[in-house]
Amino acid sequence: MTQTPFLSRLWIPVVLLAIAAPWLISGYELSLLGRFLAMSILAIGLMLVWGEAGILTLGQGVFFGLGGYALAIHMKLAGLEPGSLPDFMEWSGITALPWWWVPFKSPVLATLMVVVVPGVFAGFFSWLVFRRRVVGVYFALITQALALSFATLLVSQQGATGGFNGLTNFQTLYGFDLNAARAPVVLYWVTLALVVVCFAGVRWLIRSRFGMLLRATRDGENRVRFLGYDTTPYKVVAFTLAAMLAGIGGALFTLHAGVISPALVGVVPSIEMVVWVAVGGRGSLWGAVIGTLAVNFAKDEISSYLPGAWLYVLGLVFILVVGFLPRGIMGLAEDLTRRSARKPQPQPVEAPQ
Amino acid sequence: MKQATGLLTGALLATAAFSVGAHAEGTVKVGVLQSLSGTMAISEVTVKNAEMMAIDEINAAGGVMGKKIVPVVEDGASDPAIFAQKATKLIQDDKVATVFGGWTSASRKAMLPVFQRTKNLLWYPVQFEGNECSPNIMYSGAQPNQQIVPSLKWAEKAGYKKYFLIGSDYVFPRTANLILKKHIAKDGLKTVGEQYVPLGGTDFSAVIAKIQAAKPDIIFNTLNGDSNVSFFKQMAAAGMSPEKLPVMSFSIGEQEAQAMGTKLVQDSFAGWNYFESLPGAANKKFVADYQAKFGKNAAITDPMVHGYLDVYAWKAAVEKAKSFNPDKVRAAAVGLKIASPMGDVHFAQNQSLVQTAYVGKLQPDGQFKIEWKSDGAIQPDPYDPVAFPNKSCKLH
Amino acid sequence: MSVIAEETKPLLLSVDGVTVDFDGFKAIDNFSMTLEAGELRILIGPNGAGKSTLCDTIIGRVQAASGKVRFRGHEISGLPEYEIVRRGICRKFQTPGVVPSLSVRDNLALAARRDRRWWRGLGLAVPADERARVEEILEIVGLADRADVLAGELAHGEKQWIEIGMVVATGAELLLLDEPTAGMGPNETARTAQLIHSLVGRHTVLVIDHDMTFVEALGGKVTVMHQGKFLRQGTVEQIRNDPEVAAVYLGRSDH
Amino acid sequence: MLDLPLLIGQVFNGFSVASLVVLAALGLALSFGLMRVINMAHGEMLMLGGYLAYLTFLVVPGPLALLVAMPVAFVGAAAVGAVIEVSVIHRLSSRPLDTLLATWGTSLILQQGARDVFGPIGVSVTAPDWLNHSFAIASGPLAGLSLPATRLFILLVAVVVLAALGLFIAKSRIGLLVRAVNQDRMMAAASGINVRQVDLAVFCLGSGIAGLAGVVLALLGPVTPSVGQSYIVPAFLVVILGGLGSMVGTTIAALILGLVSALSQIFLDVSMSQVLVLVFVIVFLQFRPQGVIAVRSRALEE
Repeated sequence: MTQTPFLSRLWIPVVLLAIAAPWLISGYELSLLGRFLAMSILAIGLMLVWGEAGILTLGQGVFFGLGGYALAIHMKLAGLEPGSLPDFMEWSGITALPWWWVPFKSPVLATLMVVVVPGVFAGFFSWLVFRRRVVGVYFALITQALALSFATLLVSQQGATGGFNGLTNFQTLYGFDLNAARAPVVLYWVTLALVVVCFAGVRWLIRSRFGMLLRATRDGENRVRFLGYDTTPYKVVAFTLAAMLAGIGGALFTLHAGVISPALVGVVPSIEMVVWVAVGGRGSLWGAVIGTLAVNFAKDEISSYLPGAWLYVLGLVFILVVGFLPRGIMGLAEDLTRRSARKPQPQPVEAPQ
Repeated sequence: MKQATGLLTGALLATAAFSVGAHAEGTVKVGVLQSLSGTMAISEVTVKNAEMMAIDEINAAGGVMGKKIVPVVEDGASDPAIFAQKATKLIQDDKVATVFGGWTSASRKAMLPVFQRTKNLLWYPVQFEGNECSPNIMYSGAQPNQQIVPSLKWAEKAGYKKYFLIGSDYVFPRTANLILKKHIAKDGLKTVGEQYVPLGGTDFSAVIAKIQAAKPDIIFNTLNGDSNVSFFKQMAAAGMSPEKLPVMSFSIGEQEAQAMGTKLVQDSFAGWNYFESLPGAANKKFVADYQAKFGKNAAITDPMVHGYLDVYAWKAAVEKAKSFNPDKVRAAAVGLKIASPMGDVHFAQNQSLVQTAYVGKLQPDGQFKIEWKSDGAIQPDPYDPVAFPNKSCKLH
Repeated sequence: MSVIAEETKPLLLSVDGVTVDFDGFKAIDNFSMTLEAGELRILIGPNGAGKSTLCDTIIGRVQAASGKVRFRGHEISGLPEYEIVRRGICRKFQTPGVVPSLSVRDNLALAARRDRRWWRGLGLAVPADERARVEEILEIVGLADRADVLAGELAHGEKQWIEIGMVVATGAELLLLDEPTAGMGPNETARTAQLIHSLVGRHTVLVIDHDMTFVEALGGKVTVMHQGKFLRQGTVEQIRNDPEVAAVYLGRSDH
Repeated sequence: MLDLPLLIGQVFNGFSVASLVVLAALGLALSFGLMRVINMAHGEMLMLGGYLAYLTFLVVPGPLALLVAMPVAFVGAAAVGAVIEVSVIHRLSSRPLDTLLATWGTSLILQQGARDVFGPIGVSVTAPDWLNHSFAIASGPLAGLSLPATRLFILLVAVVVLAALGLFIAKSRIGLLVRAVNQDRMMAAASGINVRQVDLAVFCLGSGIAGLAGVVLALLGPVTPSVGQSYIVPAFLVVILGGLGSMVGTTIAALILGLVSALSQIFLDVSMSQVLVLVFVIVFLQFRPQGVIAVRSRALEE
């Protein structure tokens, strides 16, 4: 998505405003903004894999959850006196800590796991599916089944994962007290910093020849193969990167929300993640961030005043955005602020799979 | 073109500050936080109605310490993270004095850190798996030793020897069954099967085959919501309706029975601490008032009554403590006698409600006939002595 | 029956007894053919003769039921298509296959890239040698002035030329051009013939077409295919006057 | 402890689950084979079928209400399917992934609509008495095995629907058109077939079958706003496994997944068997990415 000069210079005031946010808005709104910014890291990854590489994935909740649970397990262990077990294990009849919980004791290893576990899992899964040239709608449906199975698995292994309640009640992280007065603001800035870093990283990737190859695969995968490219590794790397970003988003979200549970990683949340990027504009990084903030703030507002109406709104947003505004808010802003005569912007026509 | 860019910066900081009012002098704000959308809306909307009815009645009778109660209603949307999010909003933004709400254990667990951090007070109306002892929650819902264990005692007295446990795959059923298995073994009886089905699961073919193979005397059922419909329909299809093979359920109240069609679950048993058919003038009045307001065939369930009495308990505690401060209120609430449709009840030292257990049998008219009553109110114990011997809950 | 090539020139491609079967329908029936390095061969035949399917088989898009395809002596029948392209065969499709959302220059850069492993492409800059090759190809196909236009916005003829340019840019030794002049006007067709002539020698070119005027403009050896089988092979003149080809293909036999 | 009645019982349950899923998946496979489009609101056609059965049961007393409910649900669901096809799907049919998202939005609206009209609690649809018994085998090696009449009835309905659909596709005029469009959409359009109408007809047929399935599912499961969601993911897995929208492939895939799920539940609990089914599909695709039946479509997939 080529930025008009006006829009591309806009990021400066926006980032400054974001840094100043703790003084501009109330504590509750700051916690919301921080949480939604954490989610926007996932959206950035989704924009890379869907917007750029044309791979629709309905299972990002899985990697969001893997990142979240990795950090949550560490925080549960950090808050324990040596030798005792987390509360939910005792009343689930577990007597000893599961072996795979032990490595999460070390903060460094746990932080690495937040990115490595989703990455490795996504890499292996996508390699298995992409190498057999399963694409498009087939792939989307398999990822949805993956999200359902992951949520079901989490709930059924209650002794090790906290089951349907998930993991909550975190006290400290890296020695910092999470309940301290300063904690929310510090967490907000850490999140903002990570958003900027991930944003810049993915923007650089999109501008590179790797990104160009992804767009070529999106618009004509067969064509690219007949130029001598094995497109599978490109798609697997894009999917793995998106999963790592989702892991980071999940870990940060867990810190903001204070809870990570199967209800946040199943089928419905995973599809809502797609609507964030669709609303914002799947072809633009800004779209992914702005879409995430717009949809989630709207959800918080609407469900407060009209509880029953939210699903109608969400349903309509899906249909209208996908039907009439395929390039989302950013696409609209793009067209409105374009000074020169509107050059016909090629629609992102998907090659029939 | 300015609006477009305005839209962009606005969207990032879409934080139109809504009315963040502190208490206007003649009023006091309280939070009502239930799922009004999503899969749990089925059960929680009616609890919200009961809580609002109690608030209206109190306001009509002059309010609390001369102040009118202003309820702030929020939707937890069946999502634990949203429950935590809205609880934070109610306490930090709306500055509520206390919050009534929660249903699933997941929502309560997610809200727990919020209430402990802000030192506020949650009134939790639903039976649950116990094993929790937080100073910032008033547990009016039954502990396992006030619902699950008494029902087992009734079943043993009724002569059932072989028990089959089936439940939805989440925390309450798994922990309840853990407690049941320990008690069944201690009392020299047999657990002949234990099966779990994912939440919202609809295929019980394998489970029924295992029930037929195990030939139990009675089934202890902790399935939740939709799954009960599938379970009873497929049991009936296999020729094992409740009158042939007795079923004791812990998540089927009058409302669920009505939705499933009473013919399907007729003659099945349920263990609760309240039934709509309970005798007593207070209960008759409450049922009549509720049905007058929300429809004459509206069913009244155990959590609704607890939600209703929670509001009155809070009022009584505030008036005794002469303060809205949550810590003072919870100290005053302990031991304070509260008149309720369940008769006179009070909160024990561990901030759980002392209440009587009942076992009812579903009649064709959709009401439960009281089959058995625990002799007197049961002291709540969050940590079941048989299953979790070395733990106890000391709060005051 | 496989034609044993006695010519001394090194054998570039040999299609040996290939059969391709779509649920019983034999698109290609025990077909054999050989190509020498640097040759210009034209494959003609009525619609549905199996010309495109043969291209698909050589490039690895369709798996042959039986028979072998050898390139520079190595068998390539079972390889995935990108592996075959890397060995030096590249194909142009009937419908232009340029990537519409990329500019002409990017399309050519895509084709010109040698090291295709994903971590090589992380840098922003295009290596100098590839950039040079792209400029060279732009000159050859005569579209240097349209380099920064989005490929999706090119005229039909220009798309065909850009795609030929991309096939050349891959550095392939054997170019399979499937009806390169489809939808082109007379002078565009002439210019395409001239373009192909400039490629012969450095590359081996197999052109698939049924437009006889274009075949004559090209010259070079002709192979005729009919209902998946090998019918005749010879110069343009021999084929024009062959009664059997005329009966089967041209539908009329003039003197 | 592998006693025979339990094993045979599970094989029967595998067929029974397969018959439920195939009825749910047929409509999906039909419209996917034709238009390469997945309708995420297909689950709500099942829900609609359940509610229409509930309404029919209110109006038509007596044991035959079930037989009346089936055609009613078929027509009702087909009509709603037509509305969805014309309003949402047709506009987006060139973009399969976007259609998937738009129809998910439709499914949210239909769910919330049902919640507002019929209430969040769900309605009761009880099987007629002539279905409420089971054929138990008292003696011999299979002693103890009992086959519920309701499940046999559903198997029968599935077989009848499959046969009728097979005949319709093979023999009828519209069936010919459907096969033509299915094999080569461009060629069919070029030869004068009104592809638009064939799409609509097939979509209505698919939705109608889902409505019919909704009635049958109501005998064994709940009728609530979210019932569609619990059947839709297994149906998707069947369509993926079945291969490019072929009826035979879908049926075989439904059988395979039904048996895998039922037999695995002998050893595993339901949650783990659900995970196993997904793993099975992914492993299966390693060997046959094109699915059970590879419908060799002449339309070159460029």
